[in-house]
Amino acid sequence: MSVLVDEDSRVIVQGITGGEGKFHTEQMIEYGTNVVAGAVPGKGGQEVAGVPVYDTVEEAAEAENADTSVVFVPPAFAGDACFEALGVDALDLVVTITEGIPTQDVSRVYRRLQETDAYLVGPNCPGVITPGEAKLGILPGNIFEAGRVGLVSRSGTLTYQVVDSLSQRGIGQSTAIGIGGDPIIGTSFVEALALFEQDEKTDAVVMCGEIGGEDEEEAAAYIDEYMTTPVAGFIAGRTAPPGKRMGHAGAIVSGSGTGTAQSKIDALESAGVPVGDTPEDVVDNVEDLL
Amino acid sequence: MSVLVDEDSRVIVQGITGGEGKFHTEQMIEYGTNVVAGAVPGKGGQEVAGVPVYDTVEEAAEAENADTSVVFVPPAFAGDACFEALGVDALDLVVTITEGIPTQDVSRVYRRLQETDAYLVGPNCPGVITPGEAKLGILPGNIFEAGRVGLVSRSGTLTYQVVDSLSQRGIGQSTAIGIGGDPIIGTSFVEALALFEQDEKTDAVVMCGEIGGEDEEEAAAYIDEYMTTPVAGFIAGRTAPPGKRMGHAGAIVSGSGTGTAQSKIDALESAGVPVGDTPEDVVDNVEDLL
Amino acid sequence: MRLHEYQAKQVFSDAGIPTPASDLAATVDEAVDAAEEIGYPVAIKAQVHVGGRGKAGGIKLVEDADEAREAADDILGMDLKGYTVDRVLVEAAVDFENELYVGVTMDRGEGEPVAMVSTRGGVNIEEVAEEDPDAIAREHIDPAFGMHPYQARKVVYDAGVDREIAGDVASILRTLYQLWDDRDGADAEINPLMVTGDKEVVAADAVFNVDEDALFRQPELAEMEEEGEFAESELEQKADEYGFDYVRLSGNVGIIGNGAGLVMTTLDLVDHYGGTPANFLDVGGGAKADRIANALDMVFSDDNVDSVVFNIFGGITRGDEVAKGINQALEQFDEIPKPVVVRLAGTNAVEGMEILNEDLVTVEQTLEDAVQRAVEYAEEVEA
Amino acid sequence: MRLHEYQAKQVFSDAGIPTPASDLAATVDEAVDAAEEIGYPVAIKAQVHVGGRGKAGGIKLVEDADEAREAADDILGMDLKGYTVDRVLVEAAVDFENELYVGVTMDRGEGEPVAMVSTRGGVNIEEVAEEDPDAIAREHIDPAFGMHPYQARKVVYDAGVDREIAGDVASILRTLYQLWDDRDGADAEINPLMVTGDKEVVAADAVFNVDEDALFRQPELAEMEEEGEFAESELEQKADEYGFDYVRLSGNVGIIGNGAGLVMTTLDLVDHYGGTPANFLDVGGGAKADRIANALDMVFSDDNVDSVVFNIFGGITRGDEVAKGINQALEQFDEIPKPVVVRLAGTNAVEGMEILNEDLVTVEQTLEDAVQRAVEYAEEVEA
Repeated sequence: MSVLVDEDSRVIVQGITGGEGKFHTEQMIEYGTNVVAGAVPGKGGQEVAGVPVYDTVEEAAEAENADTSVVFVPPAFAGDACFEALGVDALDLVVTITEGIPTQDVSRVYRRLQETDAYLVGPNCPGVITPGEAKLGILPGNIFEAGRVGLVSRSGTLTYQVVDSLSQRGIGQSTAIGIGGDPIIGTSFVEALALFEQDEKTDAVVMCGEIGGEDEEEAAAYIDEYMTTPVAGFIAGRTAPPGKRMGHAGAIVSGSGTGTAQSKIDALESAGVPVGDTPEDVVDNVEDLL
Repeated sequence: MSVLVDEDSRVIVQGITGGEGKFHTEQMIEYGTNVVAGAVPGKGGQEVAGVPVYDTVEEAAEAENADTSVVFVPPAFAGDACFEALGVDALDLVVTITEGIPTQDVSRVYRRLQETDAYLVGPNCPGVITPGEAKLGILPGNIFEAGRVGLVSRSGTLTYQVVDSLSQRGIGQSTAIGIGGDPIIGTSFVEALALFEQDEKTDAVVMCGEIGGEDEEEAAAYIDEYMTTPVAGFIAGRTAPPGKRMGHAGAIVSGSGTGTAQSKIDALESAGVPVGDTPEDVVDNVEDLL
Repeated sequence: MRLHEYQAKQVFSDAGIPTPASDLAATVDEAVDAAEEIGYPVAIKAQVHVGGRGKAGGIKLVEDADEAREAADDILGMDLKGYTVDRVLVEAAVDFENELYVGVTMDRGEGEPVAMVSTRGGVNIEEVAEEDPDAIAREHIDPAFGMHPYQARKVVYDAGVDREIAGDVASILRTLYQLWDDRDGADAEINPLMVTGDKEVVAADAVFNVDEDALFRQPELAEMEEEGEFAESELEQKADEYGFDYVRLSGNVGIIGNGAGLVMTTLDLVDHYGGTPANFLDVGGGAKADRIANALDMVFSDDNVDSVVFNIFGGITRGDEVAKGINQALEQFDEIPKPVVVRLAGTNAVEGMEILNEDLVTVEQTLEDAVQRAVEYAEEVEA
Repeated sequence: MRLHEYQAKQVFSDAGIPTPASDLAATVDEAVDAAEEIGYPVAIKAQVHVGGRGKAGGIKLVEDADEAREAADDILGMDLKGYTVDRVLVEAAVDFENELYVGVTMDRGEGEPVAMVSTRGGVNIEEVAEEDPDAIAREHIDPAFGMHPYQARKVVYDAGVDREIAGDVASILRTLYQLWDDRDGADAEINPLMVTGDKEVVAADAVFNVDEDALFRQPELAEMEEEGEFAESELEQKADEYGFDYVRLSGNVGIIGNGAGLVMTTLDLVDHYGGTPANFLDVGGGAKADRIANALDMVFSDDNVDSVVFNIFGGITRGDEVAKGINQALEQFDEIPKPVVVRLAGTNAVEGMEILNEDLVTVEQTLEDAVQRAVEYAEEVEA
């Protein structure tokens, strides 16, 4: 397999009966994803897009032998949905698409996550795709091409921009992971990079960071110390003023000047990662690295 | 060493400035225990029984290089005191003497305990003693004799009764552990037995159980499967009616008839443990086992 | 500490759990007035801490004022397993289709709370647990996080509750857990949680036991305890007053000791040597002379008691203090009401033995001897 | 969402944190009345969301009615870094010996809350953090358990707070954490927490930022937000109304896109190609025609904007909907107010391109080309 998801993944959709849940379930199935069940309290016994719905995630996982869950539950209930998924041992990957979950809820989910062996991708992320095999989430499958470049990004549409350029130049992707734009997220850059480092099907990695926090700096340190797979970088938000939230809840340069694009660019370049000025530069850099 | 505590243990007393804390600190020191510090918020800089007092457990542990704490804090604050002790990595043993801590507080402490490598003995226990070396808690040191029989008990005075008989017959003790009479306790019979099983200075173990819960049954299963060191048993509460709390918060036979003395006696006897009808019987049995 | 049904219902209802309309009554007239106000049919329910009230005649369903008067008259003042009924709850009868069980308690083995739901409500849940454990769905709760909403739903679905009412039952369970957590519950139960033909759910009974050790931070519940103890026996009142751990049993050998395990052992030895224990009484650690005298007063107050064994192993408790207390209690009598056997060991036992007035008590050196002697005295009295 | 000082103080005070007597005033007369009522000296403090109010003349200490009138007259209506002062808080001046800092925030790196205490209060704490990080004691809080009492004490002692007031400060910190936790705080701060000569502690300022994403479950705070927005700019009001993630900047190239990362990248490219971005505007995922038209309205309303670049990479968002929205917005003008460059990619981009009215907009195929074209247009306007 590539990383996290492949054609054998058996996927539950939490919130499958909602508008977004239903639409993207259809899209995922159309892409070839093995969606085996939905889970929505009170909707057990129904069917959506040909998929059986259960009242609880545990029932769904047991009945359909699932190993993965995708969460499309509205923000007020999404924290609870994450806890429910993390409470089922059989699920080793939970991908939370929902944007706007209260940060304190995410903090508690994150605390719980540390006690499990599961991966949680997101929240507020576009999902994970292994082109040609399966996609989890809302990524537009048609722009991806199977190949050997891994991609990890905090931003959805920026990912699409870079992937589209890669694909148009004939550079396919092993797996693309949208880790999400929230201040607290499950799988970090470092964890995603570690997965790619160990993946035999990944020859290079594109990492798209943005302002806010210190995940990119930690990733740079990790790359410097542990990675042999080459990485090309991009950082969005060079022109962002301090103290303003740039769309993503996590994209904010602090008043005291931490979390700037420059700090991240410097860290990555010190780790030998070429950082493109434009998305096209990134693709040029990837070509050089391969 | 024997188990848990010895002459090298460096002990903090939490609540050292209270009446009980002060009295038993003096007693412990008199017995030879290496009490190195007290910890009481707002009392930092004072001295009690020649021991320096600090405002926080962390300060005390760092300044005096402590590895053990004994908690004499009143019930309303004792849960917090346990959390404070468990928050200091250097402390690998916390002995909580306090009786009457709200059960929900203990449940939370127990939850936290599972995430640490420390032992918590108690609450609502008389403490731990390695005769001739050190004692932690309120056990009357004068009845103990150094020797090679381990003792683990849910009850204080019952322990004294048995120890007194052992000592009078010339049978000394390696370590005696009062695990406490509460419904939820840190170190269980099984954990205490495991310590004795691995202790080269312990040739036999006396285990004094009582009605309520299933710890004795679990201990029996453990003895049956893992122990080579012989065990002599005693169970208090054969005449206790269902549904009544017999002094200890944990000593209660449930309405549905679980937690009875008979169930525990049967389990122990099935595991090859002789169970005495009277404390003197127990001492006879120990003589036979040695 | 167990709340009365009417108190627990008040607590549950304040938290938003639906309960039937009801009113408390201490006289027959009050009961009839309450029934008229609520509207028939109503249930008239004895407010005593006794299991199986219904079977014992402590709950009656009535259709009109005459029946209400008759039932209230029967129940008020009746003796239910040793407790006199002082008050009744008059409550609207619920027309139900089925009965559920919902409860939260501490699972001591796991060290964490457990929530339970069953579709076999309305009967003794402990019997259900024994006969058919699978009929009760259980979900352990992490005490650090509290109950997640999904856990309430999960245990309700696992129990097989109808999908139509699952959401309401889950919501009641969450409220019940929150109460249990906020109010230092030991057990919180609704049995039965009635389901009506309109798919409404109503708590037709309510149990809330509070952790005694947490009453200090539950002033409202402590007040309810005060108010609720209208049907306590004289001995229980005395034990409360003195602050003893005391359990009355049916035998004739009174037992006083220090430390739960040692007192239990003393009871067991009484039984072992052919006697029958009259009580469990633990004076606790570090008891002084006054407390010892109070303990003797307690045991002498029990008419069943024929002899007393006093067994103290001093740790914090000092033998001389105990001896002083015994002398002090006994010296006030012209004639000692029941023979007292004393055994002292541990801290200051020797000093204690010297102080003891052997005209008033029998002194023994070992626990076994002391118990045997007390059993003999009791046999002599009964003979 | 940031509460005004007077709102945060209300919240803190309701929770039991001591604050000085104070009153809100919207006119000079109200301010003087409030000052008379409170008693001099009082501080008159501008209620706007601006840092460094004091230095900028937004806070004045007055000793009598004349000074109060003068100060209120100066401050009310003044412009503080772009915000007009509509209300002042009139507050009893505290005679302090020293000033502490107490705060709770989310440490995103650790994914858990952190409590902070410093004896260097009354100054910009971020500067202290940079100059002398050790001057701020920190304690991480496990979000499952919440703040243990010992943690509050520990961080207070670690900070070196006087033992005399340590207990009070720890208690305030616990209250602050509880508020932060219960009320979905992002940051909660008291800076300074003043210590008086009598060793009283008083919150002389109050900051409470609420997690925007949690406002749905904080109705009281949501109401405060409504009430508090008396000094918002017209553009900010519009963005709130339309529900856009919008940040105004100082440049002249207006930017509209979907997805935070891509919009930021578009800003960066404007800069990269020699232009200056006028704003960040993210229409979000799945925007329909109306929303797109609103976005154009927003950007056109900014007088600084000379040209607009529209950059959409369709995932959930569909290119044809975007194109419809652009046409709809532009067709209402006789003359297009500012040149608009459009780049569509991804879902239904081809359909979108076909729909777009090229009389009204300039279409480019790549992001780079679109940005360069918009920068050129802006340069032409300025030239």
